[in-house]
Formats: sequence, C-alpha cells, structure tokens
Amino acid sequence: MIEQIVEAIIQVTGAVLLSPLYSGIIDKLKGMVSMKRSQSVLQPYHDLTKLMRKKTVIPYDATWLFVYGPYFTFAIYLAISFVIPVVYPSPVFLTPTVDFLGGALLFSLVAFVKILCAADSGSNYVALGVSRIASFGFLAEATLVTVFFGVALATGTNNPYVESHYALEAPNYLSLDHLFATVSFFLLWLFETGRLPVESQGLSELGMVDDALTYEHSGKPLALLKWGSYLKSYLLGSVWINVFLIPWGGQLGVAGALADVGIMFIKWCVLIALTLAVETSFAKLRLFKVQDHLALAFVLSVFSLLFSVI
Amino acid sequence: MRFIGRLGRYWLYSDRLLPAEYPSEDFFEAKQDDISGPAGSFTFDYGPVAGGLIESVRIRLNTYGEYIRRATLEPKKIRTVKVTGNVQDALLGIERVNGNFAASHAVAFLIALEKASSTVAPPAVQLSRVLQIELERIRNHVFVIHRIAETAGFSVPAAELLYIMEKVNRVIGRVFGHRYFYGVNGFKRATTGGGINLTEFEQITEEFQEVFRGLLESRIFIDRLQGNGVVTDSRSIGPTARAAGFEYDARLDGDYSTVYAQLGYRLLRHSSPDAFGRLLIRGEEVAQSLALIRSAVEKREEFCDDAKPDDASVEGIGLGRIESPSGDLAYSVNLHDGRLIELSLLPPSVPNIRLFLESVVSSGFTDVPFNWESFGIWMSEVGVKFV
Amino acid sequence: MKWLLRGIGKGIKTERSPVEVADWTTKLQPSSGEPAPQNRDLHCPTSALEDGWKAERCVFCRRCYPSYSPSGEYRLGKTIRAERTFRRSFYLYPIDVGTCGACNTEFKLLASPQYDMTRFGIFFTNTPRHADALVVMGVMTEGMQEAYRRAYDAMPEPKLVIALGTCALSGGIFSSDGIVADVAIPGCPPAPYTLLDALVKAKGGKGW
Amino acid sequence: MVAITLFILGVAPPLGLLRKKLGYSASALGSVAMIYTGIELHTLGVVTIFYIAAGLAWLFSSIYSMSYDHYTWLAPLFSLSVFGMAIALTASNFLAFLTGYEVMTIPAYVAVGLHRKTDYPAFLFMAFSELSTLLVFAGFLYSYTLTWSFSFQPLAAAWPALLCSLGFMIKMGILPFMVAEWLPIAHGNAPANMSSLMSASMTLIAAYGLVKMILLSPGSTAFGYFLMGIGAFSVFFGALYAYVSGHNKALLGFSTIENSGAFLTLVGVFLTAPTHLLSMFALISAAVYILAHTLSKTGLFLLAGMTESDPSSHSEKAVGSLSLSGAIVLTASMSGLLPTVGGVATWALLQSLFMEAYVLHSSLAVFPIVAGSVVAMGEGFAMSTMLKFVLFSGVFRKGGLRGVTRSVTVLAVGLTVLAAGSLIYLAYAPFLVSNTLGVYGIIASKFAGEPFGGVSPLYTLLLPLILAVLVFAFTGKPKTRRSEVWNGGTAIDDRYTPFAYSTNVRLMLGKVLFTRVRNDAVEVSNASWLILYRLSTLFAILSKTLSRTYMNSRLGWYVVYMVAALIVVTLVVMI
Repeated sequence: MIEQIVEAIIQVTGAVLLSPLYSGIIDKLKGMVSMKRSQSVLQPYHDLTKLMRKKTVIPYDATWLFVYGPYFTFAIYLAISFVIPVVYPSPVFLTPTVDFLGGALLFSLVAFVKILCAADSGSNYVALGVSRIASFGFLAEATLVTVFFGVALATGTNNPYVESHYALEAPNYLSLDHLFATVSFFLLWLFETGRLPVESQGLSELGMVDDALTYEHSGKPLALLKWGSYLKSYLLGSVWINVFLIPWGGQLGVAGALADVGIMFIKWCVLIALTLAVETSFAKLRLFKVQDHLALAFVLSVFSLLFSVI
Repeated sequence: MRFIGRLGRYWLYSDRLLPAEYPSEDFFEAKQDDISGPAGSFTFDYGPVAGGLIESVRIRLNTYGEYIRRATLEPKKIRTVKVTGNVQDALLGIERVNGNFAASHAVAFLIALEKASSTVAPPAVQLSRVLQIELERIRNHVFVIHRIAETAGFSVPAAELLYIMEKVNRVIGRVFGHRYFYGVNGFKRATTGGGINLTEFEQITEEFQEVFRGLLESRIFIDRLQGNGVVTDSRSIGPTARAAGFEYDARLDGDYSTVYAQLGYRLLRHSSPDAFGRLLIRGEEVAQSLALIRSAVEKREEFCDDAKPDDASVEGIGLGRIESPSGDLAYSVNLHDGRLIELSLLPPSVPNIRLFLESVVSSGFTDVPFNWESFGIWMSEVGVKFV
Repeated sequence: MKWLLRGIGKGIKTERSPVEVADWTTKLQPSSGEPAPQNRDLHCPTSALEDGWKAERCVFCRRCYPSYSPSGEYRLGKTIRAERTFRRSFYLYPIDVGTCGACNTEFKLLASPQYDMTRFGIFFTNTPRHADALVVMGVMTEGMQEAYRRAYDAMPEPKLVIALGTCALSGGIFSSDGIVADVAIPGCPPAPYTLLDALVKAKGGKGW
Repeated sequence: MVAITLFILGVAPPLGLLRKKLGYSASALGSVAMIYTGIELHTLGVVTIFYIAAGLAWLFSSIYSMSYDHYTWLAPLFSLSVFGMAIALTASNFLAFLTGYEVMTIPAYVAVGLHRKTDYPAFLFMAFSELSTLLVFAGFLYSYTLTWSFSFQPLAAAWPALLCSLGFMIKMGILPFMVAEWLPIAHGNAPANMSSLMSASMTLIAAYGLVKMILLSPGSTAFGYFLMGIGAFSVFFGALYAYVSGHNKALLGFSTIENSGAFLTLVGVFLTAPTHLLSMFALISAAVYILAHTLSKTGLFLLAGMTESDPSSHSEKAVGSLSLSGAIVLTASMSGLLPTVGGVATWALLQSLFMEAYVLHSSLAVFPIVAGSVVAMGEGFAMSTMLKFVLFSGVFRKGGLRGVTRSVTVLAVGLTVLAAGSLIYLAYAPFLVSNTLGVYGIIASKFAGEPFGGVSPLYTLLLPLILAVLVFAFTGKPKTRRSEVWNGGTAIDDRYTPFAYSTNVRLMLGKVLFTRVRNDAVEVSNASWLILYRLSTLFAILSKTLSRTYMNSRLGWYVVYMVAALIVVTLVVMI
C-alpha cells in the first residue's frame, strides 16, 4: 500500500508540476517557427507565479462560484490524475475511484463547473463563449465517451491500464479499431485543448470559444484555471500517448515511477511535434465547421467501436 | 461619373459636386436609432475597447445569438483638429488625421490647397507624392492581409507579413526620415532623404508574393472569406469596388491621374464581391504599386525639390482627391487672405463603414472580424472634428 | 506542413541589438555649429523647446531643423515607477483614447519577428482582467473617458499605466494636457525600439 | 404500513378542501410514511427505489406547495393526485392500479385546465392520458384472459406487457411520435407543484407499471431492441428539443422525455442482455435512473415555479443564491455528472450498453453500440440544456430570494440528490466491491465474474472536495476587490438571452430542426410534431368544438367530470 501511495504521489505531482512545461514548449516552438526568438519555455510558470501575486477583481454581481469554483475545477483535475494512466503504467492509490468512463464524466463535471463559474460574472463576452461551448458539447462529450469505450470493447474491461497493456501487442496495436480510436482521440484532443483548426489563442473576442471561460477571471482563480487547462491538456494528451499512441516504455516500482516522469517527457516530444505541425499548418475553421471536425472524430470513434466487436 | 460620398455640404461625384439636400454632420447620427429586435434577440456591444480591434470603436450588433440582424457603429474617439488659420499648422493636424494614411491625407490636402491658390506642384514633387502614396498602399495592404491571417489563427504567415510590413516601414523611414511621412510634405514641397534601394524593395515584395500565394492555397482560410461581407453596391469605392468588378479608382479619374498614366497605371479588378475578392485585389495591388514605384524612380533619380516653404497667399476654393489605400480620399479647402477658413474631408473609411454595416447583416459573429479587416477601415479619420 | 517547413527554413529573424531607426523618431539636439536658437524663432507648435528639448512634447515636425537635428538616440522612455512583479511575465492591455492610428501600428509591430517582445515575457492581452499594464495611446477624447476609467478600474493590482506617444503624454498638437502615467514613452509615434526599451524598464529590467 | 400510508394520503384531499395547509401537511406526512414503507420493503429489490423516490418527490412538493399555492382549488387536487399515485404504487391487482392511475391523472388535467385560461393544453393532456389508460386497460384485460385473475401474476405471453408498455410510454411522452410535443405543452401549463408531480412522479408511476408488467412476462428480445432504439432516439431528440425550447417549463418537459428514453434503453438492455448478471445490473440501473430523474425533476420544476413571471409572458425571473445552490446540484444530476445520483445512473446506462456490446460480440452488437453513441450525444445535449436552465435561472442572470421555504426546499432536494449519489451503492448489493487500493464502496459493473468497470460515488464526492481544500490551503485565499463587469469599456445595456444561447444549435442542426432564419425571427419545428400537426387538422377542429362545450374552464364542469369518472372507476373495481 505504501508503495502505491508513493507511486500515486509521484504520478500526481509529476502531472501537476510538469504540465505547464509542455504548453511552454509548444508555444516556444510555435514562436520559433514564426521566425521569432520567442518566449521562454518556462513562461507558463512565470505567468502562474505572477498571477498568484495579483489581486482578484470580482464583478459586482458575481458570487462565491466565481471565486471558489476554480479551486474546485483544479481539484477535480487533480482527482482525475489519480485515476488515469498519465505517468505510471499501473493502477496507483485511489485509482479505482472511477473507471475510464467515470473519468470522462469527471471531465464533463469540470466543464460544467468551469462554465458556471465563468458565467457567474454576468459578462456577455463570457456568455458568447459559453453558448458556443454548449453547442459543441454534445459531440465532444459523446466522442470522449465512445473513444474511452473503444478501449473497453477491445479488452472487456473499462480499465485504461489493461488497454495500454493490450495495445503492446503488435496485432492489437495495428488493428483497425485501435487506429481509428487513435485518430479520433487526437482530433478530440485538439478541440478539448483549444488548438487549431478549432480555435486559436488570438485576441479577437468575437472568435473566442474556450478563452471566454477565463475572460473575467484574475489573480489566483485565473492562475488555477490556467493551470487547470495545462493539466487538462496534459492529462488528455498523456492518456492518448500511453493508451493509444505509444503504450510502450512504462517502468514499474517506485524507482520506475520516477523514471516514468522522464519517459513521459520523451513520449510527449512526439505529441509536441504533431501539435506543432497542426498548429502551424491550419487556419481556424468557420464556427459551424467545428461541428464537422467533431463529427469526424465521433464517427471515427463509433467505427472503432464497431470494428472491435464485429 | 460615379458617386463617392459626402464632402462637407456637397455630394461628391467623380467629376462634380452637387449640393446635398439635407444638412447632416455625418451618417452615424442618422443611424443612431433603436436597433433592438423581436423577443429573443439582444444587442451585443463590441468595443469601444477590444483586443480584436486596432482602434477604439463601438460596434453594436443586434443578434439572435451568432446570427446578426442589424449592426450600427459609433466612433467613440472624436478628436478636435484645429485647421483654420495658418496653413502650415493645419498641415500638422491633417497629417495626424490618420497616421497610416498620412501621406494620402497630406497630399490630398496639399492638392486642394494648391488648386485653391491656382498653382501646381513641380513634377518632381508630384512624383515624390505618388511614390509616398504607393509606399503607403503597400504597407497598408500588407497590414490588412496580416490582420486577416492573424484573425484566422494563421501564425506563420501572420508573423511573416508583420515582418514584411516592418521592412517596408524601415524603407520609408530611411528614405523620408519618418515611418509615417510626418513632416515630409509641404506646400509645393516634399522632403526626401535619399533614394530607394529598388533591389532591396523588390526582394521585400517578392517575399510578400510568396506568402500571399501560400495563403491562397489554404482551403480553410479561403472558406473564411468567401461569401463573407458581400458588397455589390455601385456606390462603393476603392478595393471594395474593384473586387466587385467596378472600375472605380481615383488614380484613373482623380487628381494626379495624368502622373499615374505616365507611370503606366492600369486598373485591376475582380468579380468576387466579398472579403476574399478584397484580399485578392490588395494582394495584387502590392505588386502593381511596386511597378509604379519602379517607374517613378526610373523617371527621376532625384525627387526632392527642397525649396523653402512657399506660403499660400491667394484666395480661393480647392478640391483635392486621390486614391488612398482604402479608396477615394478628398479634401476641399477655402482660403481667404492666405488663411484657411473652411475645410471638409471625405475619408475613405466613411463609405467603407456604410458598406461594412450593410454587408455584416445575416452573417455570424466569427465572420465579423474578417469582414471588418477586409475593408481597411481606420476610425481615426472618421472621428475628427475640424475647427 | 508547408508553413511549418517554410517557417523553419526562414530561421530566426529577431534582432539581438538595434539595427536601424528612422531619424525623426530619435532624440533631438542642437546641431553643432548652429547658434542656440530661441523657441519663438523655431515656430515649435507644441512649445517643446522652451527650456531645452522636451521629449514628451515634441511631435517631430522638423520645423526646428536645421537648428535641431536628430541624434539617433532612441532610448527616450522614462520610468517613474517600475514593478518587479512583472519581470518575467508582463501582459499589456492597449487602449486607444484618441490616436491617429500610428501609435497603434507601431505598438502592434512589437509582435513582429524583428522586435519579438515575447522573448522578454511581454504579451498583449484582450481583457484588462489579465493585464498588468494599461497602455494608453492618443489624446484623451471625451467619448473615451468612460472606457479609460472602466479599463483602469477593471485591472487587478498591482498595475501600471503606460502613456505611449506624445498625445497621451502631453496632448501633442491636439490638447495641452496628458494623462498621469507610471511610464512615459515619448514619440510621434515612438519607434518600436523606444517602446521595447521602455517596456523592459517598466518591468524592472535594464532596458534594451 | 401500506394501509397507514394510504389512509394518511387519502384524508389529505378532504383536509385540503378545508384548509390547504392541512391538506399539504397530510400529504407530506403520507409521503414520509411512503418512504418508510419503501425502506421496510427493501427485500423487494427495485420496488423499494420506486417507493422511496416517489415518497421523497411528494414530500418536497408538498412542503413547497404550502408557500406556493395561490389557488383555492389546488390543494385538494394535488393531494388527490398524490393519493392516486400511492394507490397505483402499492396496488397488488390491476384494478387498484388502474384506479390509482386514473385518480392521479384527472386532478392534473383539471389543474392544467384551470391554470391557463386556454383549453388546448388541458385537452391535449387528457386525450393522451386517456389513450394511455385505454392501452394499459387493454393490456390488463388481455392478461386477465390469460390468468383469469386481476392480481399481478406471472404471465405466459409477452403481449399484455407489450400493450401496457405502449400505454405507459404514451404517459412518458415517448409515444405516439417518439418525441411528441404534447407532454412539454401540458406539463408547462400547470401550476409548478402540479407540473412537478406530472413530470416527475407520474412518469415514475408509468415506469413502475412498465417494469412491473415486464417482470411478470417472459422476456422478448425483439421488444427489448425496440425499446433500446426508441429510448436512445428519445434521449437524443428529447435533449435536443429541450435545448432549443422557448421557456423553462417546456425545457423541463422535454428533458423528462429524454430521461424516460434513458430508462427505456435500460429496460431494453434488461430484456436483451445475454447474461443474467447484466440483466440485473440494467434493471437496478433503470430504477436508479428513475430515482435520479424523479428527485431532480421535482426540484427543478419547483425552481421553475419560482422563476415564473406572469402567465402570459414566457420570460422568466431569476432566483437568489440559496435555491440556486440546490439547482446547480440538480442540474448536474440531470446532466449525468458524478458524484450526483444522476451521474451514477448515466454511468450505469452507458456501462450497460457497452457491456452488452462486448458480451454479444456479434453483428447484434450494432444495436447497443449505436444506442450508446446516440445516448452519449443526448447526454452531451442534456448538459448544455441544463446549463441553459441554471445559467438563466440565477447564475448568468441574477435574481433575489423568492420565498425562504421554497428556496430551502429546492436546496434540500439538491442535497438529497447529492446524498443519494453517495448512498446509491446500497441499491447495487450484488455488484459491490470494497477496499481496492484504498477505495471503498465501489459499484462494479459486471456481466460475468470479472468487473467491467467501477465507480465509487462517495469517493468521487470526497476526493475532489478534500483536494479542493488542500489546493485552497496551499494557494491561500485570494485578495479581492469588486469592480464592474468588463464589457469593452461600456456598461452592459442588453444581456445574452436564453434564446440566443441556443441559436448556435438552431443554425448548426438546421436540417434536423427545420430551422428557418429570417431577419425578424429564427424558428425551428419539431419534425414529428409537424407530421402529427398536419394529420390532425381535422382532429383539431373536432377537439375545438369538443373543448368549447366540454371544457369551458368552469370549475363546476370539472367537478362533475371528476365525480363521474370516480364513480365509474369505483363501479369497475367493485365488480
């Protein structure tokens, strides 16, 4: 038990502390491709440190939700990092709290709370983004569910740790259902983390989707929301890498857990390269075409489900 | 004969002025009525301060959510510019009506002034002015395309276009001593520091052409622009009109049209009356402006006619109209005893705003920034009061 | 993929030290050999020459030329109060209260590959809630006073106000008063180098 | 205990005639007795869940009604309806069930008729309710011919259950046209406490009847797939129409259809599951789904009662933070989010479908996979819909405290839903796993020996809460200052409307919703309703004539009708 607790601590701290770094690296490389020296890879850490020191401005109408909601969303992300394989390749302490589907439902819970605490500000700009997120939610949530079940239907258990072992075998890895699920999850990852071709971190308010959720926040709650979104990007990305793309390489034991943190970094380089290619090659889709992007992801994941049982 | 817009108390046509039927400050005040719609709709205020806007302007969109029913616009920054009196002091204000079109404004004003004084600037000065306007056009078109690429989240071309724009700025700074042509022009006068390095400049525009062609290869990018902001109004001007297939250009029918003819100017147009067509026109006009600059440079090595300012001293009325990067720009002046007593301005942004507000109806929120940027509107030249 | 490869092929274009700056955006000084002239002889429209050259009043109209001429010195910004909290992360919220548009574009160019402000940890943001400094450009117009007040109020402490350009600082040719600011960046418009130097100083750096 | 419960609830209507508070108190007391009965009968399995759910729903509605009721006639009608439901729930024979079924329906119909001075909704409700009763009655008659007994007994044929199911599905708003608009129209036009009874408890009774009949009949796989398909379809369209619907109560009405669809899908899994363990899992989950829906929907309709403005306009007022806190939990539950009971139910629904797909491992697996995918989309819509409800009830638009009792009631329902989530593992007795890697109370979904998946609702509540406290302790309290909301430098003149919130989907799914966009309106049409509408032009003329003479909104006529109906029912029971 002690060993599993230690492994859990390594997994969770690894995820929490390293997640901003990956965003930093992507942004740095994106800048460099745009002919710039660009920001430091540690920029997300600098931003978070600064925000922790700043005051929080609350709109007159906003309630406790606006201020304390972000703490709760961050905590849910922390809880998720206990239950899915984001560093360590085997279940750790508290992992059985929820299965893979439960994890997907927890992601939805975060989305729900985030929307509530953003809309509590009463800002029209936030409402604009919220209405967009809500209208894509049906496809995004469905894809998250079906892609996670793609795992379950292949292995007979809704346990992501089993699936990552299952995919180690070459025939399983190369099977059609696995490939479809892999592509589908990547498309979903782009949407969930607000990347092109779905969204860009531009300045135009009229194009905001996910950015609208942090539009009114400042100070510590903003820091937590930002850190939360780094963590979300890390969690989903790591699941994709560990369960779908590169299931190999995980080490066991406490020392193995420490090594896994480094191994994850190497695996992430692949995702960073892919993201960079996508982010620099595409323009932002028309708003209603985002639906097509998600529908493609959804259909692929449903196909993957069908292939795995028929 | 084509309609251009309101200039002071007159309707300005390409070849005449007709008295306007009713007195009005500008069209904004006429449109400031209630735009609220049926139940379920609401009015979304965008601006005056917004990250997606370069300048302050309040755009009001009445909407059902995403779908825009009606739009109005309020210029929130309204500067008072003192122009009456000393012509030299007036010029300082005119240059700063719109920094990005400073050469165009100064030149149109000076032409009006020279006409009122019944003189013309020496040919060398005229060439220098055309050179300035075309440089300004290149810079502005590059900037507009940069804004569109940036709005589309296209980070690499957006950065490259900004890189090109800065290079153009440096050329301007090197040749004229100031990146926005401030203090360059005067009555029958234009100051230039040195000649343009044409080879360097050609490299810059070549680089631009590569980026521009690259942009046109992206399906998603084109999709954002096609069908967005359709304008088929025959009362349009500048790139908007030329994208819709109208042969409207003050370089053909305005002042200095003879200079342009000597430089071998030929009008470009497209039959795509949307934001995409405007992008195409702007992209192609960059190359065309380069050709104009080249022949202007070849026509005369030395532009400067650095004579001491020669104050206007006569009485009279004058009208100057040139083609700014966004369309017709006209000034009319009234001189009395060598002093300016009245001045009217028709900035290209006023007709363009009208066209924007018409074309934005029934499009979606995310289309608005593309549409807005494609017109090349500058609020600074709209929100000025001359005293 | 095309843009990725093209971007990599272009290499890094950010300048490590200033390359070139337009003459009439730099510090003016009495030309050597010319006798020190009186202001009224120079027709200075903004009385920037009443007691030596005052950068915050000058609109670089060249009327004082050749008595005064540009020196090439672009570090014109004055930092009255720097905030070291922003040393590594400095988010700017620009507000245009009445510009001609030139300050806006020069400010925008800080994002260009040549200047690349992000290497100093400086970014633009689209909401005052995330902003560390309010960058005020232009002469204060009546219609923008409310927006200016609201934007300042909306920003969380600690915060800075940066006056960008002569209009914001002293009203330029349009007005006779400017705003109270923590950082003053003169120029009409200030060159990007001037801006970068002043912004780096504003967050407690040595300048650029 | 059953007798005591029925007695208390039975005296409530006459008491309500005397003093309305007395009537509601008696109903509340009877509801508590009902809950107690349920706990006492815990050996009966899923029945317990239905009893407890119904009891809780009535209890909260009764307490709420004490400070809500503006009509003299509402209290006896309300209590009578509750009494009818209690009869149906505890019935041991067809006749008692039918009596209860009618007794619960008629007062509701009267209330709809009296609440809005238009006869259309009431008539619609009555027509479909009677159709439902008719089909159920036919089913019962059929089964009588099989067993020659009125009591509920195991049947040899599936047909009676099938007929009854159709009847019950009409009551749930699923039939005749999958997502027919009659239910939202009817439910949206009653006083809030009555709406909450109609949408939450009456749906529960229909579900209860359906489960009861199906448990008595031999399973039919084909019917199971039919239910699964129709259920998944209803989940998606119910949620979609709820999302684009015009006002709060209609939104909640459509959401009822969505939840009924989810329930039917689970019944479908129950009928088609290849292993006994999976069948059992699906059945328990079906009951849990009904529990989740009944509780949450009761609370939400009570909240909708607080947001009502005058009956002629459809614009709602917002509520204060006390009731809103409850509403947030309720909407989370309706969105299928852990750790609420709705989250557990949604989790179980998806698990059941995909477990079935895995066990089948043949071309038949297409059904559960497609159903599961459609349900997943529906759940996504459900979340957006519930967000719309809660955002414009007090989060985005702010409101004041609208009655302490009522606000506290809504909050209490919310807390109950949260508690139910943590306690629901008790219902899953055969599927419990404990103490794995430090986690207790895991509900493990199983189709055979090994667990397929698992969730510990209590831990999903506690873990984030404890972590949130840790995060707070670590980062500290923010230093705060109040300021105006940032709106580009101006004050907000006009706010986002609920209509605008859902316009994206009206435009995006224009082909499904038949959206027409004009400069002065954006309109959507419900496809099935359109067909029905066109077919029923004749019917409409008929109904108008009928309703003018027979439903002229005068209390006397309703009383006559009620008495007559009661006499008829009593006569039937006597025979």
